[in-house]
Amino acid sequence: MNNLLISERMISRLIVFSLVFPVIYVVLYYNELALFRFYPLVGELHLNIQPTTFGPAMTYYGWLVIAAIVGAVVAFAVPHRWALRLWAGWSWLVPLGATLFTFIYETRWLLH
Amino acid sequence: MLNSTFSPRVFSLVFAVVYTLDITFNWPMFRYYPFLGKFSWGDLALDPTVPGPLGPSMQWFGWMGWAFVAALVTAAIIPKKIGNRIPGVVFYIVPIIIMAGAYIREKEFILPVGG
Amino acid sequence: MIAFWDLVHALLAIGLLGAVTHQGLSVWRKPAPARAFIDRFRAVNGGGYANAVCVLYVLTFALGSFIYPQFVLDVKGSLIDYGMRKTIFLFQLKEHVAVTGLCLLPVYWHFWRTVPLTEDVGVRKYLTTLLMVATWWNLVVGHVLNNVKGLV
Amino acid sequence: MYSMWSTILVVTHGIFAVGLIGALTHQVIALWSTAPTPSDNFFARLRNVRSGSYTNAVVILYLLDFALGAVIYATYRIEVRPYLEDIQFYVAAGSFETKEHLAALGLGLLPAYWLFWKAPGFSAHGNERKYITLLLAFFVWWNFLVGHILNNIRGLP
Repeated sequence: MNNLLISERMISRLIVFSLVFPVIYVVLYYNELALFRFYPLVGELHLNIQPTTFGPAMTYYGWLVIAAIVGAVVAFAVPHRWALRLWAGWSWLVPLGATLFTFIYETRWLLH
Repeated sequence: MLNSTFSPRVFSLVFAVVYTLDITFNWPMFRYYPFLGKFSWGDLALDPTVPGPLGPSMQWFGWMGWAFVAALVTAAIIPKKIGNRIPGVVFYIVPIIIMAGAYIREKEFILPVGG
Repeated sequence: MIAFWDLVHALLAIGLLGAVTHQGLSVWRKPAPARAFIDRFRAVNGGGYANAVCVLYVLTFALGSFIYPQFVLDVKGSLIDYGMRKTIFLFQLKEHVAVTGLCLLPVYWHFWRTVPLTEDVGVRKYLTTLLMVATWWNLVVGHVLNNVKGLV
Repeated sequence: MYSMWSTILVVTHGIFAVGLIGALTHQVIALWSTAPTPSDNFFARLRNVRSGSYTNAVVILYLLDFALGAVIYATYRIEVRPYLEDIQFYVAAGSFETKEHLAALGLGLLPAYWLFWKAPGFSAHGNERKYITLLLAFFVWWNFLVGHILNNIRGLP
């Protein structure tokens, strides 16, 4: 099954990316931090918050882009020998933690 | 007993033919009025004793009604040995005749109103 | 509650879609070793699906029939008000396509489970492909109508 | 009025999701089955699949479905979300927001998911493979059910 030739360096980057992305993504959406906002009503991207006449602002795309950039930067920055010594269980424990946090955080809609 | 008499070929063929006739000429065995939650053999719109509003009347169940009864009775009567002589290619036309009947029944929705 | 039954109807339809698509594609496949994912998707033993397809079809049909009156009241009425007659026509066809599949189910099963697999290969291929196409049509039309107006 | 384009996108999004759910559910059932059962019935065959062969298909289908979802999300944000808030369907709105987040977490999980199935030296990590695949399957099932329920409440015009 696992007979694909893939360098250790690439393996370590993919592992680190998958660990960093969910953490950064959760921090971003929890704090509503976004590199840019998309205003679907007018179909425009803006770095700054626009007046309400622009319609609803979407921060989702911004969160994704930042989380991906930070995940990639960290993945390339971390030495691969260090990354390969990480406990393999983090690979599911970190996203599971992010998932649980998300469900807890979204209960806010119940208290509306 | 069912295995020796019931012929799936007879059932499917008779069901298709009768259903096609039902939808083409709008012969429902019964009608269902979802607004009243009521089944009726006849058209309640023609029955002055039934107070309105009736809401929409559904014939689909009724169209299948005749088809089921006719198919079951025929499939039970005709011995399987005879029924299985119906060539398989006959079933190539079954969807075609049903869809032809369906078009006749439903074309009002795609023709210009009043057309 | 109707939304729940609509969801169950959709889930059964997905199970049916999976089974009948596996089988439908397998009848068109020439015997050969299967390596690529698409090939393995088609390289299934078609006969083994006949019972599952029949059971799933009847269940999906029954649930569809159960929620259909609510559709007539809530959705069809609104579509008529909106003047969306062609959309209604699509759903009316779905109704008859569903019955076509139902009525062919006994003979479809018959050609898979009673008639030797070496005989009537063309008829078996036709009936299976027909059920596959009918299921896909009904799922897409159902999804389109659900998008226009759901059952709430 | 209902634009043809929105309808085509949301139906395609739904069909990709069906393919994704099929592949992932096959993989999870096969992964969590104790041992291949030598039987020819339908459910045994549902389990006795080579689970590793689904990985690439799952990644491709996930990316395609995510991309389509990201495109139609803008229409949802204008047409559906305000409607849900107007009629105070907050649980529905919150469920969809959760879907949004789980889709993103799943996207981040894909590299690790692929590694644990395909990279050399990872075949020994059976448990991690199981839990990651199960988590991804949960994301996909949750998103599918919530997506269908929301679409039932209010479609995309």
